[in-house]
Amino acid sequence: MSSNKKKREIKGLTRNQIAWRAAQDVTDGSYVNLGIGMPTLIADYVNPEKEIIYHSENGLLGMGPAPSSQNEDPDLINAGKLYVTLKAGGAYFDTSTSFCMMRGGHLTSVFMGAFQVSESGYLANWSTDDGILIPSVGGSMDLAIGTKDVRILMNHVTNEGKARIVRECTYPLTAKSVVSRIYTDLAIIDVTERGLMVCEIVDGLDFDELQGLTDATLSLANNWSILKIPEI
Amino acid sequence: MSSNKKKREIKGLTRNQIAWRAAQDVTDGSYVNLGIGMPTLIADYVNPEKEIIYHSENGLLGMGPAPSSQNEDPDLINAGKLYVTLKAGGAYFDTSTSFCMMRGGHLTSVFMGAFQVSESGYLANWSTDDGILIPSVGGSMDLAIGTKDVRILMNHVTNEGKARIVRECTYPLTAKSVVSRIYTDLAIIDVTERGLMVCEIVDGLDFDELQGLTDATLSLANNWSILKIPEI
Amino acid sequence: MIDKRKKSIEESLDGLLKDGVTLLIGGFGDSGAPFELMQGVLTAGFRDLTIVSNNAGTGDRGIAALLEAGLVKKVICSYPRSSGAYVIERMYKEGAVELEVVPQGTLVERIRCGGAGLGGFYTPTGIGTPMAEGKEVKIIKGREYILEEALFGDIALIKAAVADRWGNLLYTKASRNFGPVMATSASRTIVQVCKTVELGCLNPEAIVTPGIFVDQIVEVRADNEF
Amino acid sequence: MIDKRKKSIEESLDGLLKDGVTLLIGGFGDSGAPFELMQGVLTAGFRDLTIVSNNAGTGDRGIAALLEAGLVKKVICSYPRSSGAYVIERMYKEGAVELEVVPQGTLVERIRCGGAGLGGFYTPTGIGTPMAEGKEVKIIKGREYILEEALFGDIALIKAAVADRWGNLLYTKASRNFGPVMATSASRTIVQVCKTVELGCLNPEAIVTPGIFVDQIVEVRADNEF
Repeated sequence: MSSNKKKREIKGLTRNQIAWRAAQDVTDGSYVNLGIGMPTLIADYVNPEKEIIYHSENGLLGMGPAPSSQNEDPDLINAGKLYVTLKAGGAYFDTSTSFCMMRGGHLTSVFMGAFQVSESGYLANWSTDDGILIPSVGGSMDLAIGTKDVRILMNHVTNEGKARIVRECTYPLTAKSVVSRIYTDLAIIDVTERGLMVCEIVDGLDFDELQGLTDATLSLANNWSILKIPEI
Repeated sequence: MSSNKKKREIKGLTRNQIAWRAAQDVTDGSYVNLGIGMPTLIADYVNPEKEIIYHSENGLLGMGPAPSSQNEDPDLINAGKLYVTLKAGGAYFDTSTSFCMMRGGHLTSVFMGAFQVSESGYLANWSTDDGILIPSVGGSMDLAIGTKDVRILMNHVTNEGKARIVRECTYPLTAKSVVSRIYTDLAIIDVTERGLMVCEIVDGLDFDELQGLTDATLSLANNWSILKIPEI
Repeated sequence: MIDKRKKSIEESLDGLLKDGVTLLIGGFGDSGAPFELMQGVLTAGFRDLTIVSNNAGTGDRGIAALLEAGLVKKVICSYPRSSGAYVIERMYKEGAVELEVVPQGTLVERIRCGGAGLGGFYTPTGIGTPMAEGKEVKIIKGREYILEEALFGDIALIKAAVADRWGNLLYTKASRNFGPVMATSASRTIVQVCKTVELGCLNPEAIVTPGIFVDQIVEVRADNEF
Repeated sequence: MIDKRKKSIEESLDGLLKDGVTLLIGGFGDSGAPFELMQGVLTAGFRDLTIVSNNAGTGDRGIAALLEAGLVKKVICSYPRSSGAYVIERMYKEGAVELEVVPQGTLVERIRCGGAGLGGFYTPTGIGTPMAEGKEVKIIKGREYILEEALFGDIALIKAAVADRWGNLLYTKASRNFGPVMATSASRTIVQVCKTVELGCLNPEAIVTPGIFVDQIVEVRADNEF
């Protein structure tokens, strides 16, 4: 984790711990899309007493966990092209219907990765525009613009230690003013009308240190707390 | 029939005979929409050796004839709200898909009624704009603009003896430049780049008399013939 | 647990209706028309309703009953003329109700646009006709099109054949018509169904309306049997 | 009699391909991708193809094989990056192929527009991003939208599970993806299916693609069993 490289040894969250924390915020009865990568891990940590209907952009609602290896079906995959299952009550549909759900605001929440989030909730998560990665947008723009509640999971800084939470995105945008909450290895930050409000910080890191790792201006929420995660 | 009111007794076609003649032009293997009224009769006169797939705008392909009275189903009706059946191979779908078929040019032919057709193939068949009938457009504009081959069945003149084939439509338009062929009780007329070409005329009526019943300018096709219909 | 089933028509409508709301009402003629839900709207008695539907009611029930009771400010439909449509015909002639007549394909596409999060679309339907009056016309690849805007409702009232507790729907034959599109394009979608089944009973390949588009289900044992 | 069944991949493509045509190719990754039809296109060897598909091929087969053979002028897709997408990545960096990247929802909606006879639509997707560059932006009811135009193909190549001789189609699970929309939006739609059945065997309530959108069917006995 990038935070390990800081002067003082701060124990940032692992990928699984970030996913665990995000999973606590998934509401019972909601329709949720989990982006490729870290967000996909969230489903493993949602309280099984909650009934969540997972959407996959390639045409599934009611997606279930990965099958056993004998039950893998090349026509039953998620948007990350990983094998999945379908729960009782699930449905298949075409891409047009799937994006009607996404762009039409029918999903409750989407959890996505990001390269950068700005203090106005602008999102950049599809292209680094560096000529290294071939530009690939997939469903990210439709998800970001269409979903009422867009939540981002990412490390607080890049592998090179650069801030990802920025005054203005320097990478190509995915969408403007869409992010509602950011989960990083160091903190949980809400995007509000009064700016970025820090709700939770990992133990051992103080607010000024967090601000030092952040390009955008942060505020500490009145009811902030220590970000507590079980060992996973 | 209006033509009976003319000076000389010309035997114009009956509604069923007009439908019979139109039925001869329905091509094997085609996708056909039959409008409300006279066009609906066409299906009865198509050679049963032809396989025709009938479309109904309310969400049917592969529509079959009316059922026996014991088998009437209020959820199996055509666009005219008459009871129909579904043939083997038929399909049900929603209105959006139905109009994708219509406006997207997927039907082979549509046969409709009309108030007026102009010499440029402009069609007026949805409103007389007289304050008597409540304006009602239904699927007529989508059918007319979307279908490659629009054929009109109507009496040559109104009940009052006024021409329906006109230089310019005076009634509100349904669509511009869409009609390809007109079947009337007196003649068959093609709408071509060189104007209205009379292909067939009922026995006993000469071209000048037909022109006299027509506001638009007609031409006689080189290969014109007598419009011959069996007794029905 | 997700359970969209309500015990009665009243419960399914409770708290949703108010004066001035826009209702999307399914059906093509009587086929697919949610008569019991419309009766519930009549009983609730809220006024200045805007009704979006393919037709405008016949006889004395459904949309005709809402019109007759003076609850309707405006009807947006494609085909109000029908055998037995005497209520809308009279009220239209008297100027007692606003009427916006829209080509059927434009009507369903406008509703779909609302549900799909799109702002509008360019259609060739209506070019050169009164439907184009006051609307932007654009030439795209040499062809003329009219701009039509999305149509979104406060409440969609539709009828389906079978539902499960997640709100997945199947319809019967041609009663499907406007149901699947209207379900997508309202703040709340309420569905009267002939039958509810256990989760997992519906074939996931054959579900017509996925439950995400449905908010409430109420079982009405109708004349349609399954 | 209507019989859309062809005896072989070659027969199903016969006379349709030529240099410069636009192909709509179904699939999301490998799921729903019509590999045998693409092999037929490769064998036919026509050049300067424009390919519209969600992805741009992985490994050495399908779209990757068409690219590697130098037959493709342009790819319009949403997500060319994938594990194993080395052919498109190399050719993109070399400038050996034009690449137009389109948001997936915009891609499918542009194709749907073509099939539905519409000229274009206004989408909020891409506002404020490079996707909006050079495009008309319009404010409708206070929200910004981008104008996107219809996308129509010369030939659609898709894969389905089951067909009858009228061309009615069922798909398998998530392999459905772009198939139903692409089928509507090409001058000719060719479908490789795992199985054909007699007319009347498919439930008319469950047909996903009505045969009107399909021109030719070819049975390819694939690894998918029914």
